[in-house]
Amino acid sequence: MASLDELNQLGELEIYEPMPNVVLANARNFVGVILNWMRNWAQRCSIYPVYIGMKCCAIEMAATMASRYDTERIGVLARASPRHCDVLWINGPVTIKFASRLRDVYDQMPHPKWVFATGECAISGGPFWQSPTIVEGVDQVIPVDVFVPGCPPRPEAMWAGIFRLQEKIKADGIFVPEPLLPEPREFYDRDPPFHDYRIKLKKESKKEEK
Amino acid sequence: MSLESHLQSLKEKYSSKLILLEKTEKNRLKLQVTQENLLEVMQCLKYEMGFSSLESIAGLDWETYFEVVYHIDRWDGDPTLLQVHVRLDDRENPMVPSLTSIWASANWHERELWDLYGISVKDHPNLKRLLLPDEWDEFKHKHISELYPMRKEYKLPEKPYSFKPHPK
Amino acid sequence: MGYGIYDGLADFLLKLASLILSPLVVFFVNIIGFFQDLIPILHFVNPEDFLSYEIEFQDSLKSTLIDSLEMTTILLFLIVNTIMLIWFERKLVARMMNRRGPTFIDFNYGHLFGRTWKFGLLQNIAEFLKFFSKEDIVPEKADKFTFNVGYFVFIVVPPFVLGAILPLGGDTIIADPEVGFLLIFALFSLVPVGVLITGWSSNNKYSLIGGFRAAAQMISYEIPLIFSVGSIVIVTHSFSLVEIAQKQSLGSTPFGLPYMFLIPIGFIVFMVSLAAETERIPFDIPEAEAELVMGWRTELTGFRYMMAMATEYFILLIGAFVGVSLFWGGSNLPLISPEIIMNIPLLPNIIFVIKLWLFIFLFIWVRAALPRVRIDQLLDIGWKRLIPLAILNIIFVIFLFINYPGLFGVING
Amino acid sequence: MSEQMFIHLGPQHPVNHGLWTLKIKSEGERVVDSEIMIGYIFRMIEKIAESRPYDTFQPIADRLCYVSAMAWEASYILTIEKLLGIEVSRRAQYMRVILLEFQRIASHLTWLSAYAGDLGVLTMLVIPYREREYILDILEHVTGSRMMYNFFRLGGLRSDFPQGFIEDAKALTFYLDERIREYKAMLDDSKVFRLRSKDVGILGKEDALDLGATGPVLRASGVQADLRKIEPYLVYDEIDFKIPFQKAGDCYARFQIRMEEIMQSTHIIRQALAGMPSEGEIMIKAPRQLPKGDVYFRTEDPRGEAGFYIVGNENRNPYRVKIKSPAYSNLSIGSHLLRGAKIADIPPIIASLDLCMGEIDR
Repeated sequence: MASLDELNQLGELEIYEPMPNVVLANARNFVGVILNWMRNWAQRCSIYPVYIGMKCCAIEMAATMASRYDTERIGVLARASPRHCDVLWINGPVTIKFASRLRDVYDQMPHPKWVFATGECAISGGPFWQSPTIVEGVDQVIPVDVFVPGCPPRPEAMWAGIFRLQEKIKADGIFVPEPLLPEPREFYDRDPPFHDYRIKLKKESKKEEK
Repeated sequence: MSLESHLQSLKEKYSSKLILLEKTEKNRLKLQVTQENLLEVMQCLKYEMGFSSLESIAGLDWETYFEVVYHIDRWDGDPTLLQVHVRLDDRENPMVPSLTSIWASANWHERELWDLYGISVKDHPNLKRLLLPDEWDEFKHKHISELYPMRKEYKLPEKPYSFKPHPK
Repeated sequence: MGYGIYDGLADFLLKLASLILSPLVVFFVNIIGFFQDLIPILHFVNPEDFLSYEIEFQDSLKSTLIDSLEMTTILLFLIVNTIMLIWFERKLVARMMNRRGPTFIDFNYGHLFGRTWKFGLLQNIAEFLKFFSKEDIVPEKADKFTFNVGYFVFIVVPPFVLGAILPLGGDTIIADPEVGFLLIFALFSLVPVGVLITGWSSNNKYSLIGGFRAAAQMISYEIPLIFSVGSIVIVTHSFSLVEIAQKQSLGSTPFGLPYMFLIPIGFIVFMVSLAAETERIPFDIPEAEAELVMGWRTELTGFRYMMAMATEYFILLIGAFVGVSLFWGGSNLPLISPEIIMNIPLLPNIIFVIKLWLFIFLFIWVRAALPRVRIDQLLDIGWKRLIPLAILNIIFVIFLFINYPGLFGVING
Repeated sequence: MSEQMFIHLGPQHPVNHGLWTLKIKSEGERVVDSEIMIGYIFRMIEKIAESRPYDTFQPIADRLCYVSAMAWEASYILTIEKLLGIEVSRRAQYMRVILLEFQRIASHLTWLSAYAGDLGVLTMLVIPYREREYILDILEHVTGSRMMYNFFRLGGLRSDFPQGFIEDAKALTFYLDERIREYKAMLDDSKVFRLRSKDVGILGKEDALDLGATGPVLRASGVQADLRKIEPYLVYDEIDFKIPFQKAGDCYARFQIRMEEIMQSTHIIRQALAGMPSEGEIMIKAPRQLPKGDVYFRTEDPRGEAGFYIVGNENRNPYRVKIKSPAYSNLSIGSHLLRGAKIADIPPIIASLDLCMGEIDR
């Protein structure tokens, strides 16, 4: 059985903790909190996802933005170039061939950015977990903020994911002494699975930078 | 040109070269050819008998030998589907003549054949990997079958690879 | 940690200031006018002004204050109108797609004002602020100077400077130079230079092609634009928008009809070339979603993209101003004499604004319905069809003006 | 000779509706040469098919082409039934025809939104999804899920039609006819739409056959090739309908053919609804193993001729499953069509081929 550890010479990959999205992270002074609150409100009300159509969840994303489940009501409008967007909406399986390009798209986006992974293929490789070319879970390539389970998730589930993302943006950078979610963690953002060695990414890891 | 006339013209033209020729269904023909005179039969099929388009090329790995199955069909006149089998015996470097000069649609199918089965194609315009990533050859593979994953020796993992308990 | 040129709080406030800076430039220019009255030395051109020096002092102070109040209202109207235009277009295009546009605003203290802000009016204010707080990415290999400065100087500033010479109804206008809309078209022709600079300096193939296409399109469509407006100048002997608007009232033209009905070809050529000038669909080639991603705006992030988008709608607004005053008769209605409208204090302005938004509605309607034209078909339409049509229109107007002067209010022939 | 420029329309690009790279060598506005690279969502489905029991592969067959999931399910199940020699009751065959035709309309509507959206018509980017939602409601009413149905079983379907389905389906077909007339008025009559799609991406008849075009792309070049007429499977021979075909071979012809096919599909559904016998058993028990032998069965997928070549070897898992995907052969024409086209013509040409990356990359 070709155990994949031997395929490991692709270089070490760590899971990137998301960089602080807000310049005034955890600001405690008066002006900082007001600016944070204003920025979070503005960000929450107009989320621009990148126009990236991978597989079936892309059709469900399009249906979510179409007439019946119109997400433009809360300001979600797909844009073509990653430069103008702040959410990377992953809607399909990520293969080894596409992983480094997906990383480039993620890096091109300006800073306060989030990742919105929909569908089983994005969360854990989905029904094709057996195949050697699939990266099991997108969070081995880029840090993910919200997972939306379902294959493909219904537009209502997409809406729930967007609301979950809005809650996350609302608390971004605001210093909150007690934990945000008193009740047990929801399924939406469970811990990322053990990472996979087969991705060849840029060599300089986080540690040298510090 | 009805099906029977196809049968007759194939019989008296290539009776020596064809190993097997039979009529499987209402408008289906099955043909077996050796590797050497495959090109010649195909040219006759395309130019004389008007089989105008190549459907697909399927590789088959019967553990001891390889087999390549061509599906060719014609649309105008009385449409029939032709299934051509070619058997390749040596497993080290199986070789098939390229049909891109006859049907342009064979280009991608033959590249996929080479990509997933390792069956090299003689004088193909640009024989590169089509579906697998380009750096697939640089990965350190334990067994030749991992280079060409559709071979029978390569087995898919039973248990999901990455779901080991997360080192908290 | 590289975070664009500026950092943190300074970045946020600096951008806010530099946006408000350019309209204030116009405001201060007029203040200097006030000092000019104080110091007579500057009046070395005609010395007899020295005599009326004392009387002029009080009037000029009073008039300047009133003017500056009027100026700020007009500028404020322009800026608020641009933002509302973005909201108006998104709601309208969404309605045409059989879906609601932006409506729900998650507003923290919403319970004070009712949970949802009804018509999504805050949507573009949210977008305005969001684009402000984005990271400011300048591509590595991009040409730093032209990418930062060239873009603002040629694309963002000219339309704001134009704010001063736009008529807002009867005679409420900051400065009414004789050159009138020639100055507007002159500054319009600055925009393709900015588009080329941004497209070329942002070191990205898509924006390079987008920049070339935008420049070719704008240059080739200024000719029919000026020809079509030229036919009106022949008729009204004046460039200033206010005079042309007044000439289309009950007294001069039959039944007070605006020039749209008298010079129909000119109106059509003007509309088509204005659509091309402001890069609206069907002439939206530089920003063609499909093949060129976002055209010359591909590399602009946050604050720059906001300025590009606001300027695009501001240019459309200025085009609408020109179109309404030239072809739809400013604040005059067909069968009502202009004196009645002038007497009621705010009526001319309200009529003008309603006409303005109807004019813009036409553009948005075309945007939702028509597909995009290819670049060579676009230039083909511009050169082979619009320019001959515009010349034909001028000949037709001259013929009309000589044989039937009564049509255009010229009594003595 | 103006200098040549290489442009990468990378995997993430609005023009290619999926993940593949188009490398263009262009001279100014004209495309000199182009190379298409695919494989960005290659999941080796054929290998997965070999390592699973034959009846559990059906949900994966759904996910091959996610826009017309029912069509791929049908071709897999029909191939297996032909290999096992199973007889299907006439009622089940009629029900299958109805569901397949609904799926064809939904697939063509998704194509229309992609094609018109690429040309810049903003409203037509969204309005076809409104009609598709009604069709998805009907299919959800029957099968229980919006896009991935898993509703076919050996010998028929998982369950019978619910009450009120026949009336709803008939009402929907009349509603769809009006809508298609409305789309024709919106797109056909607009001069700019014809300006952008006439004489763009012309494909001659010989080139089409040689390069392996299938489905609407082949019929647009003048070849009357529709499997529902040539090799009638299910009950297509008892239903009369026309195959629309054009001779021009450009994007406009493909648009007209697809619109005509929707009209024909609604006509087929009405006839099938009327002619459906009222009783017949729906499902039979699936046999244990696949017999030795091979079968190649092809069906008329909305994109063209989709086929499964399955080789059985007295084992619960099929020995080899070869998937012949129509969009795969349609995409291979891409570089031929793009030679000599303008850069602004790339979106209409690519969109008129109706690509679905799931089945291309397999």
